[in-house]
Amino acid sequence: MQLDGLYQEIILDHWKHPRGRGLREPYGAESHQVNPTCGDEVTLRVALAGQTVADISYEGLGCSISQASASVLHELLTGRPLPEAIAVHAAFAELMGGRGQVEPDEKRLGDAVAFAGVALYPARIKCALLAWAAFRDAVARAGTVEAGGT
Amino acid sequence: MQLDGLYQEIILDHWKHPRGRGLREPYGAESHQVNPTCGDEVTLRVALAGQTVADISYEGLGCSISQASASVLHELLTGRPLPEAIAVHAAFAELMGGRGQVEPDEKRLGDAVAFAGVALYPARIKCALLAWAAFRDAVARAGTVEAGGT
Amino acid sequence: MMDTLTAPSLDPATVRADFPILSRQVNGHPMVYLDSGNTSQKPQPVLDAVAEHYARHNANVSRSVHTVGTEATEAYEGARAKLARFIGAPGPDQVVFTKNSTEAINLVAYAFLAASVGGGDPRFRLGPGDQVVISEMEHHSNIVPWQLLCERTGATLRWFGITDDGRLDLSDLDTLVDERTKLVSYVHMSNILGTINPTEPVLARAREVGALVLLDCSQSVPHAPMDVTALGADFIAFTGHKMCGPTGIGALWGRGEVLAAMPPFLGGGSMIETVTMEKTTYAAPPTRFEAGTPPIAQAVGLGAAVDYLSGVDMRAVRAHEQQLTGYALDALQTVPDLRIFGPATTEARGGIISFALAGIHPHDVGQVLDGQGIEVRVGHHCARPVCARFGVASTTRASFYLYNTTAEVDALVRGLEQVRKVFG
Amino acid sequence: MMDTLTAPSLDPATVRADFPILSRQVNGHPMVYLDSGNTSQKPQPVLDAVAEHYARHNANVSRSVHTVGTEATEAYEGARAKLARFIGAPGPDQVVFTKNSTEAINLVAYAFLAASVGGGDPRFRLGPGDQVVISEMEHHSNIVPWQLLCERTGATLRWFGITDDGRLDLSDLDTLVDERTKLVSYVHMSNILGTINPTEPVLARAREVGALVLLDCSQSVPHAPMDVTALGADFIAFTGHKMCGPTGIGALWGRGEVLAAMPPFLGGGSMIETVTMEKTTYAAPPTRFEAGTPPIAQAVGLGAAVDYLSGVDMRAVRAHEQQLTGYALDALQTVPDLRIFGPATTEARGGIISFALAGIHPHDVGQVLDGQGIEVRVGHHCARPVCARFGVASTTRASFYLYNTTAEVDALVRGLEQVRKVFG
Ligand SMILES: Cc1ncc(COP(=O)(O)O)c(C=O)c1O
Ligand SMILES: Cc1ncc(COP(=O)(O)O)c(C=O)c1O
Repeated sequence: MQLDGLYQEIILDHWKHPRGRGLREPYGAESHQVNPTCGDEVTLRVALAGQTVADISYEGLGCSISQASASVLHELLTGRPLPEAIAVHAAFAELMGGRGQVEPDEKRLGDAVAFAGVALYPARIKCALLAWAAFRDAVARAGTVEAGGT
Repeated sequence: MQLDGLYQEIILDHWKHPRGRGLREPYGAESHQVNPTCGDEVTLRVALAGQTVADISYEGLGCSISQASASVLHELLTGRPLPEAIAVHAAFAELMGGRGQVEPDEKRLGDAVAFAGVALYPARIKCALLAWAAFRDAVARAGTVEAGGT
Repeated sequence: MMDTLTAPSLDPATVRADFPILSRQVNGHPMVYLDSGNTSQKPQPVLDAVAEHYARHNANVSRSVHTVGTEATEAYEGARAKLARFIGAPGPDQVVFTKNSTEAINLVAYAFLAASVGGGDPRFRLGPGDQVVISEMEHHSNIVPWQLLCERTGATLRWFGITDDGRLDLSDLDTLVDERTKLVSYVHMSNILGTINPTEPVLARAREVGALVLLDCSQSVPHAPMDVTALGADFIAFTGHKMCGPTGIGALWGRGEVLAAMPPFLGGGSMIETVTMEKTTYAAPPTRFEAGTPPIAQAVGLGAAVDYLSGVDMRAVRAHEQQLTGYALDALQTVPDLRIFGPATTEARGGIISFALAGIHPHDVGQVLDGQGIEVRVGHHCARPVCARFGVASTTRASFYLYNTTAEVDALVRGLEQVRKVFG
Repeated sequence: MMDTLTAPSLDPATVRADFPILSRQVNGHPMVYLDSGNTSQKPQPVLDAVAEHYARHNANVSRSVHTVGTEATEAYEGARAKLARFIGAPGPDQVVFTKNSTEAINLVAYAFLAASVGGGDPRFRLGPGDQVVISEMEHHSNIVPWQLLCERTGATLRWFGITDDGRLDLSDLDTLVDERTKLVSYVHMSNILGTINPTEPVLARAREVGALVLLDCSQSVPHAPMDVTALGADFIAFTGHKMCGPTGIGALWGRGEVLAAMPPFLGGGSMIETVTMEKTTYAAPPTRFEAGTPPIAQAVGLGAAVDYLSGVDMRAVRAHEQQLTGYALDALQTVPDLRIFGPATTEARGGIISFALAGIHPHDVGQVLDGQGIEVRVGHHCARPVCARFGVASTTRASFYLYNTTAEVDALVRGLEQVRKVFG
């Protein structure tokens, strides 16, 4: 077994005890994302209070990596100013795409640093990113909604 | 050069001096055949007098093998009883398909024996058979015409 | 399919020595490759045939009078003849080379579209009220082409269901396949459940109503003797990479008369009789359906693959996999909380076993197995409706081939214990 | 295309050593392979990459989480990235792998058919009154798909003519390409005349009227540096086997936004987002257009081929062929009764020379040359309208690549003397 880098204790813990799981009202926008290769899905809602992320609620089917990643996302970004949350998303996406060459920004990423090992498993990167992609998409939609779009 | 088996003197002679070339009236049926890989074509007419091949006339574009083959066909089958002509066609087709393993029937094939070497050049077999395929097709049509078909 | 008692047998150790990749390590363990349903490994004779072709006989086919071109053409057409014999086709002209099974199926779907739009043979003409019948057990490659076709022609898509024990539900055969049905297209052996489906009743009903029948044999041709003449379908589709052959090649077999009635699919070089700017006439099958430079070296490799499989004997392949499947079904039932999808016995069942470990996602199962060198497939296996039918998003799947052993099944079972430890 | 004076150069002797087949004999003579326009030979690194892939990393792609599957996926996607760089594409997602050029062109044609039948993006919708413009200089693979499309949609096919000296006749560009034109599809370099066609005026006019432009680059990508970004077309099609790569693989490059607007072509595994029996949604390009198991090992081989070509330097390839073509044009003009079809100088001309020997049929020319080990192509070269334009049924064609030498041109000229003796 050489999977210790992948299945960090912290990931298994978030998987077993997901934080903030469930879909909640009210919310600004919702996003549904699917991983076409495995059929895994996540539905994620973002509630904004002005420029603050008031709540992130989610529901989904998926592997330990994708479930834990949604849980970490919730814990890490709820209550944060939106620009900051977006910067964390960017840092996480960069880490995942970095093939293990990117030094994780611990201060910014918090528990999400535990996913650094995933970057070495290309087939699993999508799992780790699923909820984060939904977050980014929901935020974009929320922006559109607020700006009076569809 | 190892082409002596292919370009027999007799073939080159028929190529230089084609016998019976040109399209003539009257005729019972006509066939047009194309070799899709090179664009060569032959138009061939058969005139039957009862059960006898009264004339085979032809016109076409093609290589020495296909031209000589039409000329030999004309010379060999004109004036022959139809069943005999059909048997010669069969013997020639068998020779061409025989990959050099078929002993040519000299009595039946006459000058057409010169084409025995072509059987060793798969890409050229179609050339040698072009006029013969037209002959077979025209005979079939002539039969249909006589039997009152279209 | 046949009686294992009288079947010839094979020695997996001897077979394994022919497959160079099988001696590799994965994550520090000898590789246990249990993903042949996805793609098979290739024996040395196939690799040699491909390399030898490129190094000695490479040229384009059907276009040249030169020696190398003639050699390449004979090799390509020789491969077609071998493949025809391998599946019991009456002649090589009924075998159309495609790039994979998927293209083979789409080729038929597009024949329907072309005939429907352009007015071809009535058997291929579809419009509102007409029906195409498939099943819930299909690979996406035998679903999406028909969905697209029905959307584009206004025809209706219908399907057979799946029973709880993973069999095709043919109870509504007579109402599902009726006079409005133009085509029945379904899978011969399921790539996710392992089920081998019956053909006689479906073929009989299709004949009754005048529908054509396509069998997706992607998982059956590689694993058991095939005789299309005895089978009686109109088309079968299969794919080279799952039968010890190269990627990039598959085949459509069709009855001669049916192929001859089909309009061209891809237009281009080689499939023509004569071309002018105004109008083109087309070659006879199979050439009509092979536009452009075909997968020449891949055909040669596939020819070597069927030589190899015939050398082993397809009856022995089938018997070996049946034994292995029985062994695996028993062994997996010893794993706690493991649920098998599909038939529980080896009857009318091939060497593919999908399962779930309660509470543990297939991704995680597959990942931990991979950590032990065990390569299984996880996901929906391109058969999402089957997953939906059984209420899961994905499964873990082990699939066997002639080179697999009972020791590898044991490794899988041990591996699953490890999975349960990590996620317990 | 560029200035030969400043170009890097290549040493054909060094290059030849990399191609195992070039040391073979044909009919007792060292082989002189002058048929690369038909298909090119493959260097050892390409053969090695393919063999190594099968022997070490073979698995299906995009479907597995296991190690071997991940390796195969990285190899496949890595090849896509290499190919994208090789043609100057902004990103790998604009490169769709197909089985050959022919499929690449048909993919676009079927996007038009699907949009026309099913109601897609207006740029792809065709009906009576709409036009597709091609040229008389096309390979059948860029004629037949459009004839079929026009037959099936009621649109009209029109074409540029060819001038007496073998150039595209663009004198009626402004009337031929007009507001009713939806697509202009023509050949970048002619596979029979060697002509390299201008792109700027056609692209400019197409932009004016809102038509899409596809360039058939089957003969240009293998022989000269390509930069699709600078080129400015909407699509280019090309094929692996003509550029030192394996058979069974080709590519369509398309502008990202245009590809995204296109409906799916082949339906099946991998090209989907989610599938239910009722409805399927599709993946983004390029995956949307790659149904089923793709030509994986062939992509890997093509990746090695572009590495090889880049190592030699495509500018050197172009310069070498230009020199060789100049030498051959001069040398052939010394052969009595020889007529060259196409441009008489090396200006805007690639390394393909078609000719006729008065009174001697190309089949016979080719056969006698083959007797001396010289492999040229004879026939209509899948460009019958070009033959018709010049009043012949077929031609003899010599085509060059990076491994050809002036000594081989000399052998050709000597060979033609021999032809004249046999048929004198
Ligand atoms: C100009 C041109 N277009 C298209 C093609 C078709 O390529 P392929 O046969 O690989 O599909 C060729 C070569 O045969 C060609 O030379
Ligand atoms: C049952 C079945 N049908 C079709 C296919 C598609 O085969 P390919 O991907 O080679 O086109 C597969 C395998 O992927 C399969 O298992």
